[in-house]
Amino acid sequence: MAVTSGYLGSEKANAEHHEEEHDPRESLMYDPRPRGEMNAMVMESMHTTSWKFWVVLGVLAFLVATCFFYAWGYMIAEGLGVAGVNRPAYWGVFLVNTVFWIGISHAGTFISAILRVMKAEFRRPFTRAAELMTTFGLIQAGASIFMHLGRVWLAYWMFPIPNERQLWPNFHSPLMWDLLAITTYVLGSTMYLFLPLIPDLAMARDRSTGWRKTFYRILALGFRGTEGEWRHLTTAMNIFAFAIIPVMFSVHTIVSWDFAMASRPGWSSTVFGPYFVLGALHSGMGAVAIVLVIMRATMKHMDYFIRKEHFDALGKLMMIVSFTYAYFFFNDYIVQWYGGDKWTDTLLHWLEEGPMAWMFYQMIAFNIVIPFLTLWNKRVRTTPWLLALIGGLINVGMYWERYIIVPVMLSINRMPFTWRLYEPGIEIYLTIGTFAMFLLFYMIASRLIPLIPVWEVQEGQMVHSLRKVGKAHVPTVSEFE
Amino acid sequence: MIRNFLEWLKQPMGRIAVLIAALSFLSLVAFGIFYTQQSPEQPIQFTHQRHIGFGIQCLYCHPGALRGPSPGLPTQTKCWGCHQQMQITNTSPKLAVLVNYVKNNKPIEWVPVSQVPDFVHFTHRPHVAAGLNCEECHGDMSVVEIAENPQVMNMGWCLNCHRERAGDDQEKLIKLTDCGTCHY
Amino acid sequence: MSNLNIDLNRVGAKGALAEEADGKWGMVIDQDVCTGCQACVAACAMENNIPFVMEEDAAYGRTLHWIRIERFWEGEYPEVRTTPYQPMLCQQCGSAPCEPVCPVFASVHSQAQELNLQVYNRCIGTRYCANNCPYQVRTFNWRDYAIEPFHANDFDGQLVFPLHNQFNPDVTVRRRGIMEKCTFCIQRIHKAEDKAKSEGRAVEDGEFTTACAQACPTNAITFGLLDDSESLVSQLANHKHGYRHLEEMNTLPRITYLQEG
Amino acid sequence: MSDTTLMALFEDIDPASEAIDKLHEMGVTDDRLNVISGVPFTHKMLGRPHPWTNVARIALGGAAAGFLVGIFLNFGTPHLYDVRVGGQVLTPIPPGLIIIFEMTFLFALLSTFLGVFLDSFFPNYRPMEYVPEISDGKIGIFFKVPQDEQQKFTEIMNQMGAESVQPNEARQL
Amino acid sequence: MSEKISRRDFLRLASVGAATTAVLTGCGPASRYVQREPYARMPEYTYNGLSTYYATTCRECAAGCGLIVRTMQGRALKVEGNPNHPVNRGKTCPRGQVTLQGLYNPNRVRGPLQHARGEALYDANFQDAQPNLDWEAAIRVVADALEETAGVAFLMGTASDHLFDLVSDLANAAGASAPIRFSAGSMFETRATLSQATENLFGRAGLPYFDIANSDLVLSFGANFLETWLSPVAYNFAFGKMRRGNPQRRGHFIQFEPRMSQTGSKADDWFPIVPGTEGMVAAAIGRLVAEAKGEPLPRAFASVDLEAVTSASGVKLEALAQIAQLVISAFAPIAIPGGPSLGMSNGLATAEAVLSLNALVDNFGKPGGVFLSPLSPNQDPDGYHRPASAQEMADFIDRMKSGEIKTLFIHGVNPIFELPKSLGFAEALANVGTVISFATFPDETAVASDYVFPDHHGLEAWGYQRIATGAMQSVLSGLQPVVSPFQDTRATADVFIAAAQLTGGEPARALPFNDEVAYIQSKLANLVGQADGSFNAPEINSFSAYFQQHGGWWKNSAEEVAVDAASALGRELMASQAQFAGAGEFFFVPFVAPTLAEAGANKPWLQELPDPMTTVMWNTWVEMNPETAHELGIDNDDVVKIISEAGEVEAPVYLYPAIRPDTIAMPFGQGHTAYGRYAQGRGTNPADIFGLLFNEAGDLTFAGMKVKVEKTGRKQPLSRLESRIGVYGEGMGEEGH
Repeated sequence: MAVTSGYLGSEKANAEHHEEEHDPRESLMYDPRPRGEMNAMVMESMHTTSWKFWVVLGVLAFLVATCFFYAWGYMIAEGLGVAGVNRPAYWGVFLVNTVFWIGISHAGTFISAILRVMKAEFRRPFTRAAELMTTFGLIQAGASIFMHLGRVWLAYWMFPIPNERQLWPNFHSPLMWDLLAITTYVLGSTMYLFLPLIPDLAMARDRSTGWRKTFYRILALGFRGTEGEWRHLTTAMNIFAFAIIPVMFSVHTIVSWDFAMASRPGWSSTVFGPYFVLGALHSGMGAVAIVLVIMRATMKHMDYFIRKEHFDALGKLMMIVSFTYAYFFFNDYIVQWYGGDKWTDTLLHWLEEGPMAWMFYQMIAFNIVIPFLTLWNKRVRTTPWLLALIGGLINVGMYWERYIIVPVMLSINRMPFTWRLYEPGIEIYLTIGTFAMFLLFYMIASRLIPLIPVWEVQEGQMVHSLRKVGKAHVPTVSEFE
Repeated sequence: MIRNFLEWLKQPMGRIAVLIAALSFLSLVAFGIFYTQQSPEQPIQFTHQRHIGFGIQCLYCHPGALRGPSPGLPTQTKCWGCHQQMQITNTSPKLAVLVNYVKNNKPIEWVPVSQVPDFVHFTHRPHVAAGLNCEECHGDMSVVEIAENPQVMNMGWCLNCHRERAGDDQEKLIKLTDCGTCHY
Repeated sequence: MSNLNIDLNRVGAKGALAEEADGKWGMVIDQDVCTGCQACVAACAMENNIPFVMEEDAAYGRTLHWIRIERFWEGEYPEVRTTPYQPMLCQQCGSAPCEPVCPVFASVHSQAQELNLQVYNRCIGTRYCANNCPYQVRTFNWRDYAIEPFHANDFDGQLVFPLHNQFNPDVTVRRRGIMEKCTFCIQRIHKAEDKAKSEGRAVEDGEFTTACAQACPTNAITFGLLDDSESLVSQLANHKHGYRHLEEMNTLPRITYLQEG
Repeated sequence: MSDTTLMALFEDIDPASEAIDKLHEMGVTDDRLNVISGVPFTHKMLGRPHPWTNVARIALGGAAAGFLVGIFLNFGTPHLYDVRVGGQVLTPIPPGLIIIFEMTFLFALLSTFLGVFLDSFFPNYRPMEYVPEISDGKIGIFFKVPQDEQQKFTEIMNQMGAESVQPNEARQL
Repeated sequence: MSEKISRRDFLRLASVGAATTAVLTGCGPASRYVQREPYARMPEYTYNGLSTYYATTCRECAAGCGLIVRTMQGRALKVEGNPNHPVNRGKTCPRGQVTLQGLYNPNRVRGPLQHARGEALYDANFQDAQPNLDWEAAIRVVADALEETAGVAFLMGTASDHLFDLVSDLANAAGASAPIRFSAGSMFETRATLSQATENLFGRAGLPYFDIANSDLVLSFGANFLETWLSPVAYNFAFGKMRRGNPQRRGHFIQFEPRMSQTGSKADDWFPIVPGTEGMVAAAIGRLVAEAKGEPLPRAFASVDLEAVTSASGVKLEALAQIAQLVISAFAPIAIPGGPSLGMSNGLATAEAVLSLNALVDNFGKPGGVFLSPLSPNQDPDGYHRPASAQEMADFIDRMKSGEIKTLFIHGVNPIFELPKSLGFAEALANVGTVISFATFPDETAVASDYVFPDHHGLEAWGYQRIATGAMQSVLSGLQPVVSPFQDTRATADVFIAAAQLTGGEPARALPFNDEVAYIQSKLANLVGQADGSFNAPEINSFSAYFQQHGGWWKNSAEEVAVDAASALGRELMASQAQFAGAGEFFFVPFVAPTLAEAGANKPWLQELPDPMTTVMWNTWVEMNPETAHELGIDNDDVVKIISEAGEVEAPVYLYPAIRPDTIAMPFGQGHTAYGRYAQGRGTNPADIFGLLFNEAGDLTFAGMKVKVEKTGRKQPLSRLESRIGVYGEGMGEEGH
């Protein structure tokens, strides 16, 4: 197997690596194409659909209709009893999904905001793809929160709006902080998705006809590319890039506080904030890897935009995140372990030996062990399907992690008389529904929205150039802004 | 298809159609609001105006207001107590309904007008004891034919009055704005 | 646990409101005489319109008992015995963990009664309060148990629920998606206060009691005015066998348990 | 004497920036000149004055408003109807920090977004001077010249390497 | 549009649809679900929204606790104890609390009906059968049956004594056989054995009342007095006093039984003794006490072989000696026989041994001792009407089988469910010409009857109940309707009175009353003016008004019954090991489910009350020692087949830590094949495997069987309130929690 040989590091393989690294044209930034050509490639990628696409789309639409809307409607009519929640596991898979989707959404912001601020050039071709994940993931997260509510039709009582009851929401509640943070994040990330999209929409407007023309015309808002427009846009994008980073950190920290603020064994942990943020990045990076591999495999011309170098960079990022995640994981558990609290001890014991122990060990294996063992190898990192597989495993592991934190840890509390296992019921369908909806949105978006920010790629390519030094082509970069 | 429709909407006929649609929607809404504000259909067209005009006190027919949560709606016994002595009872076509009820020994199924939701535990007694007059909440019934509700009885309305009446008395204010005073 | 000799008024920054520590209403449960007979559970259900959930949901931990009687086992056969029965109900904490976490003020503290309140109509069903309750005494309406057609009689397609005839009109009937819990029979408190006020006096100790205490055949449950030092409940609360559950959580519970012996 | 707007379309940034210099030389002031492009070129590249933007100010204003909203929500609303929970004070500061933080950022982000709209007069669906080639990476220079000098400028621009120079007319984008 | 749209309807139309309305309604208002029916003529003392309270007596079991029922606008809302009532002193048990769910049960017999035997009284969707007779016709049917007095038999339940009196009068006058009464409760309480033992020792039949409230040492030999035994609320109340009533002394409680009952769980010392050796242990303690006191050994305990007792019972001699020391040092020791220990072949001897132990410490008629339950105020002094023993029921069934009985009236008892299957009641019914049931609920016996003429529910009924046990004084507890009948039911007493009038002749002369109330007044007449009563009135009308208002009439002071303890001790005791029927390896201990008892299964909230010991709800279980189960490869929730010589039943296993390894136990109360939607098809009935062995007093030796246990390989998860993880450490690794 490639992984093993790579891991063992046969000399030949290593030698090949060095060979490969030397051609700078492997890199997108040093392999420029005329803008018109890139535009055409992106436009073509949006227009090209095969029957497979429509079949998958149909299946997903069906799943969304049944598993999401019908199942949710049924649950609203019947009550939460159709789900698996019980006493003491009052929170179940819905909140697991919420945390999971918020986690997924973090990758988008991380890639487009942090890497933009850091001027990490490899980000350019896939910022849009990652941001779309943010927005669509957050939609699923929001939907999952609403699913979780017992009386979702009254959810607006959480909004701070004047009302005849003269009653405002309770700002002591971590759920209120959550609501505000997620609202901020949803709106912010959607706007942040939209701003850099405007020039690309204008591009699409210029080269489409029919209903698409109308669609893009409306969305492009009349953008022409004047100096002023660019100036406003770039200023705004800079503000966003800086401002959305603290928002992103706050969101998942606050989500973690939903748990950490509760005085329950296993939950009441001070390290939960950064632990959750890192966990979110961990799963988000994995998801980005999967999305990129699928994009590259299924969409036309994407192999030009998304290259091995990107997988490599992503793999490195995943590895770093995995390290830091492991650090916080250890930090969280070791403190609880030594805390010596009777109930926490019981809980840890339960995790290690209880019926959900398999999940606990899988979580450690998928989140820490497998990334550690594989990702340091460049060949693994640059093999798309392997990277996607590892990304998938990380996501499974992270899902288990949230599952353990929510319903499994809820099974153990200070009242042993009430301990009870949680078994998901209709949550399974609704989870499928959220996944289907995410994919459906993504697939529709992939045919409606230029998934590659062409102007950003071109901007990047303009500042990167190859200079001949001696016999070698040496890559150079100039500051653009 | 959609574009054609949108184009059509811009033409004079289309605009008129939009106008008509909007107007009919608005009038439906207006009608709905109007209708829900109408006094409900009562089994007997009882005129408060006339009875109060005769000098009958509210508490005569709704004595429960003094004692407990519900003022009570009069049973046929109460109506008949007076009406059986009156000549008009047997001649008036409007009163035939009442005669019918009494003859068949059927209960009069009054429709309550001023209702609070059932998760609000409203008790008349303390309100009467606090010196509130009936008309302060129920309006001046002496000018009303069939009973209707003059007030949108919502929480803000309750609270405003409670706050007002508590004044500066902190203890009273706590008691009167406590959630548990009405909701349990 | 029971020997904790600290002034609860001084403990903890957040629970520093002095009147909170005493509490107005209190309960003492004598575990020595509790025989686990479930009369309190039944009485509570009858008084407070608590629906039953049928076998399947009951097996899955969805019972809606506001009060449950816990018992564990000690020792091995033949020296086996049960731990003293421990009726577990809302402790009406003075510093309740369930309250601040509710985003919509459905779980609030009644300043007037110094009780823990659940405002049913305000509840949107986040169930955070239940998670945060260390006593696990909050129950959730997972379904519309009360209007499940199985309980109905069908009169020409119109469903009539004969069991609804016993609903206590003083207590709201909860529908699906609502958290509920023991209220210390606040409807009875209101009734007694109302009566006392109409007679121009204060509520006296023993004038009324909660449904569970009223039913308890062994008088294991005592309810009354905790802020009245003369009252039975406040005297029993200082009993040498008294302890409070999970006292280390600093929730200032209003229920004192009396140990065996 | 009425002005006419010409548009010179350039393939590349270098001739375009030189053409702008040339236009400056010929007395076309910056306010009679506009550049549209498919990528954001800085004013320095084009040799143009720094374009004014209010986005940052609007964002700051939004942040301030959000800050106030956060303060109102956390420290104001509880006094409108004081409901006690968990023995906590009515208006605790730590959650307030969270509320203020989130509201500040929410309003800042919203107003930044709004700022782009306000500053750029978005959305704008009226016919405007534009050619679709811009999004192919070409650079268009609009400049207003008196009608009688139209010919002269056209020639000069052509000399400067413009692909095409033509009087522009507003068109539906 | 003929029907006008009401305001409410419009609101519904205005929203998206009916379904949405349901979704949008949040908290259901209480009143919305209750069909509001206004009064035509409101009673003068009624105000809307204010409650009216009525005193009555609980009819869920024979104990006769006084209730106060809160009603509002004609609906009964809440059952509370009558604080003045000497039996329960304002307290109630869960069965009393949930009696309202019987009143408003969705499955009740709606009205008089005739049907083919075996035809269900409700359809597959549990919708009740419609009445097909009117009451005129029903009374005519009863009257016709009464014509042939010779073939008439009455089978009555234990509740509502006034009806029993009335039927007795009727039977006497008409020359029919005397009515017989029975309930599974009394069978499990072994009333016949207790009463026989009392008679043997003291020459007077009757149930003893054990004053544990004032006792400081309680030795209970299997008596489950905190659950369903005799008068549970009274004994619970007394237990509370025993433990905490005296601040100086906390009562000590010792229980001997093979399976820890709920009562046993409150014991300070619990001895899992071999079933059937309770009498021997009692005698051995007696001997040790007498020896330690240095008194001459009474004859009763003279022949006790301590060695044999310890080896047979499994209780160590030191333990017995310790107990004896406790008895000696106690101020008021008391020993209680009861429960399964009497339902064995040596039950009578056991009861005698335990009562002799009381005689030894000479606590009869003293505070903290044993009282012979006084007769009720209006009771016929020459007879204590105890319910029939199983032996007497067997004789009765033989009469049925012989075809001697032409018409059988059944009221207040459900023999097809309550009697052991092996007695063959259901089969014997075939030889009865006409079976007329007065069942309130569609129970098994009503299904097997020709006619069902439903009686009122207890809360709709008039009557009185004698307190046979549970109080030291003489008590007659009164019933009055707290609500008007919910269904088209009629009081059985009224039916009999009307039928007797219709029949004419002797029956008419025996019951010369207008209605039930007049009959009750006639029975109360002799109380008017009696001394030492809880109230007094000059004439019967005021008396009966007070009677209803107070919920009964009782003497103010305890009745002294002189007992010759010495003569009791002079008898030789026959305490020996019990004989067990069957060839199985397990002792079988059936017990009455504490929350359900014999008739609670149709009340959903009783079903949902967790069993105090196992916390199981809605089902039947088999208790088995975990060690034994482990050896047999049986786990929790495994369905096992229990085979006795009389039959077999299946039920899931509950691994019960406090049961002898050689014993299994099973609750009685479930396993209905009819009886409404909440009872039918739920659990199993252990009475199906009871053999036909009776002890000397004629009680069934329900605990005198040995049974086999077989695995079926199926699993049926039991619905438990407790957490198996938290309580038993399941899934917490090897060492457990």
